[in-house]
Amino acid sequence: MPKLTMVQAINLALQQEMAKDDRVLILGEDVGVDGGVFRVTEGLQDAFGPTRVLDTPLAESAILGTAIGMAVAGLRPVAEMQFSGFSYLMVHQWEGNATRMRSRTQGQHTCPLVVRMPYGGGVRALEHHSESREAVYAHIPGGKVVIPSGPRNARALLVAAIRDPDPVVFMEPKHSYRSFREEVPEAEEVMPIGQAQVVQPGSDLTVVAWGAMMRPLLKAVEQVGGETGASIEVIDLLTVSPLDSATICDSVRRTGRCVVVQEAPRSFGVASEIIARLNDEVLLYLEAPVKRLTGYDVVTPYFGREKAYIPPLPRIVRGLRETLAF
Amino acid sequence: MPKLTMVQAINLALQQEMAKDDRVLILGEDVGVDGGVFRVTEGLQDAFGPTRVLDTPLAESAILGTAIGMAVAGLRPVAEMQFSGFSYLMVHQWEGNATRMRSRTQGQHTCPLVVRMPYGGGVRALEHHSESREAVYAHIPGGKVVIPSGPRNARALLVAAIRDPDPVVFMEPKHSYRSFREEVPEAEEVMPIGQAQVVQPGSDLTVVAWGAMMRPLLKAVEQVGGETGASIEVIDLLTVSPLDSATICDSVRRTGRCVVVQEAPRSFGVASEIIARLNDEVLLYLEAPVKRLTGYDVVTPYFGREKAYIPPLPRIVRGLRETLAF
Amino acid sequence: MPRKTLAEFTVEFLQILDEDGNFDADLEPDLPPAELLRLYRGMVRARELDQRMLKLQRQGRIGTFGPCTGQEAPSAAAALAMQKDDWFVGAFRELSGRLLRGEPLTNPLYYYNGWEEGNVQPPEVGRRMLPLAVVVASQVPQAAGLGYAVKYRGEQSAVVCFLGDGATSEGDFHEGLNFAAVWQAPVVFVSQNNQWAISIPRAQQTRSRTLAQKGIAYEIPCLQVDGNDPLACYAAIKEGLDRARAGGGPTLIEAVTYRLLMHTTADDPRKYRDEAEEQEWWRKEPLLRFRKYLEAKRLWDEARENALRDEVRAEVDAAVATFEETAPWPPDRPFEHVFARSEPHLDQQRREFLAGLKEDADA
Amino acid sequence: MPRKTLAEFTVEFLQILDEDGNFDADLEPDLPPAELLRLYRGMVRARELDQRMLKLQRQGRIGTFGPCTGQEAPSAAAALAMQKDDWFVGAFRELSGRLLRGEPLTNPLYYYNGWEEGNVQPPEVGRRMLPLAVVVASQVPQAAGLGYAVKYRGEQSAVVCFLGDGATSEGDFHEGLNFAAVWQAPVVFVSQNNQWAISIPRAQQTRSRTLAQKGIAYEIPCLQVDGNDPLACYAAIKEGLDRARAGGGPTLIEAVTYRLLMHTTADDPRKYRDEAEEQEWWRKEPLLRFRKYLEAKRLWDEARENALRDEVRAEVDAAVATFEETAPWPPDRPFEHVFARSEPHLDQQRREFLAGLKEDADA
Ligand SMILES: Cc1ncc(C[n+]2csc(CCOP(=O)(O)OP(=O)(O)O)c2C)c(N)n1
Ligand SMILES: Cc1ncc(C[n+]2csc(CCOP(=O)(O)OP(=O)(O)O)c2C)c(N)n1
Ligand SMILES: [Mg+2]
Ligand SMILES: [Mg+2]
Repeated sequence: MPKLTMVQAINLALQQEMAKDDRVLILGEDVGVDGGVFRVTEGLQDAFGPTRVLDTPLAESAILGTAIGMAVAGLRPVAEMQFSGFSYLMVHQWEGNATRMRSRTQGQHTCPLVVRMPYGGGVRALEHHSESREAVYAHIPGGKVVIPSGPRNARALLVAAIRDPDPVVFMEPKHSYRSFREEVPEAEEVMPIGQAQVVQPGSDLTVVAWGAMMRPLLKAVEQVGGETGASIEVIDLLTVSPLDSATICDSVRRTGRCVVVQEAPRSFGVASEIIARLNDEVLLYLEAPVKRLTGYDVVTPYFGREKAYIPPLPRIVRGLRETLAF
Repeated sequence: MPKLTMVQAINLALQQEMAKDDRVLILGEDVGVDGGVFRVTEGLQDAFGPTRVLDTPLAESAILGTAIGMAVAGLRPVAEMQFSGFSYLMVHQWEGNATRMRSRTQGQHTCPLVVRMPYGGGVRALEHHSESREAVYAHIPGGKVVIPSGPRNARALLVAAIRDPDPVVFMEPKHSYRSFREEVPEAEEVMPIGQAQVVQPGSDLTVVAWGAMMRPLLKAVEQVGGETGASIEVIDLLTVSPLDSATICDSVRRTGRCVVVQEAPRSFGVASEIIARLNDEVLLYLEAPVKRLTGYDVVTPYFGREKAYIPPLPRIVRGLRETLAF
Repeated sequence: MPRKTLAEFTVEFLQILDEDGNFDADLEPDLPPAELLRLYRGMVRARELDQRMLKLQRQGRIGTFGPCTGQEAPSAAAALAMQKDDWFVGAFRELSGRLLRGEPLTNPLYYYNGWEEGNVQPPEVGRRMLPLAVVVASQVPQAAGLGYAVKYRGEQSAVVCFLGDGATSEGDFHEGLNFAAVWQAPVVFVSQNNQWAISIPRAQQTRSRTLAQKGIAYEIPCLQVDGNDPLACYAAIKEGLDRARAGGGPTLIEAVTYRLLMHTTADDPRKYRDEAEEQEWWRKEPLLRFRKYLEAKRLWDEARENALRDEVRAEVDAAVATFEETAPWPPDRPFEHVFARSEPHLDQQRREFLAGLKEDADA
Repeated sequence: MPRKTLAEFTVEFLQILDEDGNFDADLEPDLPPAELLRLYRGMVRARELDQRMLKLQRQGRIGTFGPCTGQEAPSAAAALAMQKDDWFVGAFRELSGRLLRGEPLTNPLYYYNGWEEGNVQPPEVGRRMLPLAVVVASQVPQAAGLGYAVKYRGEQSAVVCFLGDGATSEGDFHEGLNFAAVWQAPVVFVSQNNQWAISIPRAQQTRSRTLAQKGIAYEIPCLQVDGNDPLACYAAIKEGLDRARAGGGPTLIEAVTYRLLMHTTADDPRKYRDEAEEQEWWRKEPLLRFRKYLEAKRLWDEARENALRDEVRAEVDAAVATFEETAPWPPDRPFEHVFARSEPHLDQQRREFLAGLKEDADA
């Protein structure tokens, strides 16, 4: 199996789905000739031509708005927002149309499309290029929010997202775009949307994360597990909405303790919903408060001061220790 | 004291602040000659002229975008979104500019403005006119989200919002616009932003709500209190963000039980954050899971089927009973 | 090197049938009598349903509703000019066009009674029609996307997209027209300039002399037409559709018309405009004018008019009866169409909902 | 009733100084020598800082940065044409104008090193200048709002707002220009058409022959100028500002220029454009051209050029030294400027942050 970066793995998913289904097309800023500012769509315009890989004018609302039209007409557009920080320009098309087309017409029209967007910090980028705001999309009914954590699941989840009959926001942790490789099979692989994955079983503590937070979390788990001998169960959310509470609750029912690591600001984030679900289902099993290790509720700092704001490894380590010791 | 509807009370706040401070101006769709589609700004253009009460073209992003320019230039604009359902068109100006101007320039430029918007259901309105999505704004750092529940606090909080040195989203529960009156003093009254209010003390159960949910909640509390003899503490959030966790946690520390009533869809909403804060601070005092009585995670139904989706009185009653009996 | 002229543009106006029934035989479109009568009938059906819905709303039998009276010409003309496979994308004042495309009279009643079922069309109608667009101008980029899709598929079909005058101020109008132009998408954009966006008069909406000239920004052919003249509307939209099918890309048409009634039933025009202005426009309204034309062509007379009105009123009566006899659809249906397949949390919430339903609904 | 013409529009082009140094004495603006030299010096300072930042970025001493080389004329000319109380609203390629307005050379270094402090200007500069606008076109409605505010206050001041060619596709461009026109706000909008929006060439961005003609949509006077000709830029912006101050409302200027380097240091233009095209534009670049003009006017020569370059390079050296000697500002400063007054949850989070800081920062 070839070892691919996440960028390459996503490219593979796009390429294979396009080869298989000519309803799939790509549109966005610089996705064609340039291959995307992160090179995610590299080579696809050469392979499929400029009518299937569209370099659009600079207008996010129209990128989603036209994709909605295409989807209603039976195509399967994959729209790219150059950065999630510019996706707010299309929120009204998402909230007002993409997520409602099915319910509005009771299924007569549907909106099977994917909006890909790199999100998150840690790459020393300019303002608006480092945010993590998955909670905004997660709260809006009628759409799904998927966040892969590595090359292999990115590929398999994107295939699922493209085939999904409903609109999906696919948020790509840009910090993980090239920072590591994984073996990704050439042959088709699809992972179900809406299912979290237990990536490591354990019995003393449940830790949950998604996207770029998975890597430091796994390191912290290794370190704290080594130090304390604790058996730590690690859950990769993969889909943020609909949230797979069953997997999380089942785990915490066994472990009694839980830490959630989230890059986004703390308040009104995804971690809060996880805590609410635990409250609903397994409150009486909790032996310690669920700990949120998150970004702070400040305006995302410019990169000169960003590093300590995104939960760094030592904070995660401290958090795991504290929760184990509670 | 005159008895005013919420519409009249908000009008009074605007009128008095405009009379006092000529930096205050109003802009939005139909806010001038028409006095607003809900008549909230009625008479203000006559009183202050069309340069202070501006009927703008139909463009939400420019309404906030120009208000940002005005605020930076030292004015105190109060922008109206005709319905919160159309506020998504300006989210990028809110997220990208209004909430960041202060941090971006380290305080050299600031953005003291208010965005008023009627929100919520129960008025048999067309699609997009009934949503409750305060959580979207609450999650974005650098801005405040205020939601009054009655004429008197609406007036006092709006005065505070206009004088606040930072941008405030002021969400008005349109269901409460005219459905009841309260005595509102002619003389200035200001309530602090960021403080929840204990509207009724109690020792057996804490219930929390905001906006239009306060009225059915108070009824339910009366009913269940009467039935069971339980002493129920009622908290009106008033400010959704920054969330006044101290008041809620202090209460639940005493009562051990909590119900949150929320009009918005359940997942990733404000109630989840309240639960997360309780988890952080008072988990060990909880004698029952915190109950969320909320809208469902469906696309807001058209009004023909809306009534049972917004937590109706009987659901609230059941929820209180269940939590007391847990 | 003095200043030199780089580009010149003109904006034209088209009227074929004036308010007194005079018409320009040179410009008159070549429509067979049956089609002319279909057009008239379509406008009359919309007018009658509109007027009835107004009454129903006042009686509390339907909810808030936005009347279309006076604006019957542009979308009816579009429906006539369109082919079966063309996409119809409306804003919210295209009742005549929708009915001519085959929407049942009951649908608007269901819709304005707060039921999504009012958006479900008979399959052959719905397959190429989008539901009302409430988020102003958000349909404009969607229409560009539909246009791209039919072109991508090599279809000969095109798209007609309606919007209001106020809608031209929204960013989505701009972005959608720009995309359509860059893609040379086969879309005819028709802005129904009914002079008002709720209480905002046309002149306060934008400073441009015409709305048509906004097409210049995208190098889109543009034209202003008398929007109460069904013949001019037809000719202009037909020309746009022909251009689109021939690969000539989008067109922008400004149809100058008037919203004779309130914005919606929740609105009171007396707050912001004079009755005199309305009266003036009643003189120019499209049904009267088109009737004169048909009479001049000896296709119409008083007797036929009375027969048509009776027939249409009976149709509307029957639709209202069907509507009022329709049992409300299952209350838990909103759980059904969130996603194609349900999800565990929705199943759970649905059970919760159904368990309390009787008690809750009675409250 | 044939089609009749409703409106006619023309779009003009202005060049005063061509790429070979020829100039039109009739159109030449009446600028005293000291001002001409200030303009040149301003462009040179921007060029030198730009080139230095490129090196610093390559050496990892600052972060991603978007060079302005080749685009020095429009914003420098604006700074010259503006008065002290006018607002300067940039996109992100107005280094020359910012420096001429008084921004210290250190600010861009701080900014591109990821410190908000790079946006803090000396008070007399900052009071009428907005920081870089990264969300493309979002500054356009803000400029209209600033324009409204100065007009509301009865000031004689105006606003100059820059944007790119790509920015004209965003809805915010459209909405902002429309508001400015309706309000007759005193704003001069300058679109720096540098032919590219990252990899998208101007012709793919929009189908209009010019960007200037987009002003027609709002009935805004519009003009295309040679954006590498500082005299034409000055004359056009001055004309716009005069109009604005006289109550004539906004102006749209398209300044035709070229982004000689990469979009940002993260970009590789070889992916999407030929070096030959770049070479052609190097011939037309503004510094060379303006130097020829100054020489023709006997205001400049080789010796003065060398002296200026030496002086500016020393200034840049000093700025870089100051920048590199500046200790990073307190790490917890982001907690300070969320709101005017802190809030309990922020105080608590700040304590949490500071408690772990040493360990976290070392990681
Ligand atoms: C984005 C958005 N903003 C505001 C509204 C509220 N609203 C509904 S219709 C309307 C006026 C529309 O004017 P116009 O486009 O001229 O259409 P008309 O109603 O005259 O047919 C407004 C402001 C809305 N539906 N969508
Ligand atoms: C709203 C938004 N979308 C996308 C981006 C990413 N982006 C940054 S600059 C740019 C191109 C801008 O082109 P243009 O307006 O021509 O300005 P130029 O870079 O050529 O100066 C893009 C797409 C952004 N910053 N903001
Ligand atoms: Mg209108
Ligand atoms: Mg450019």
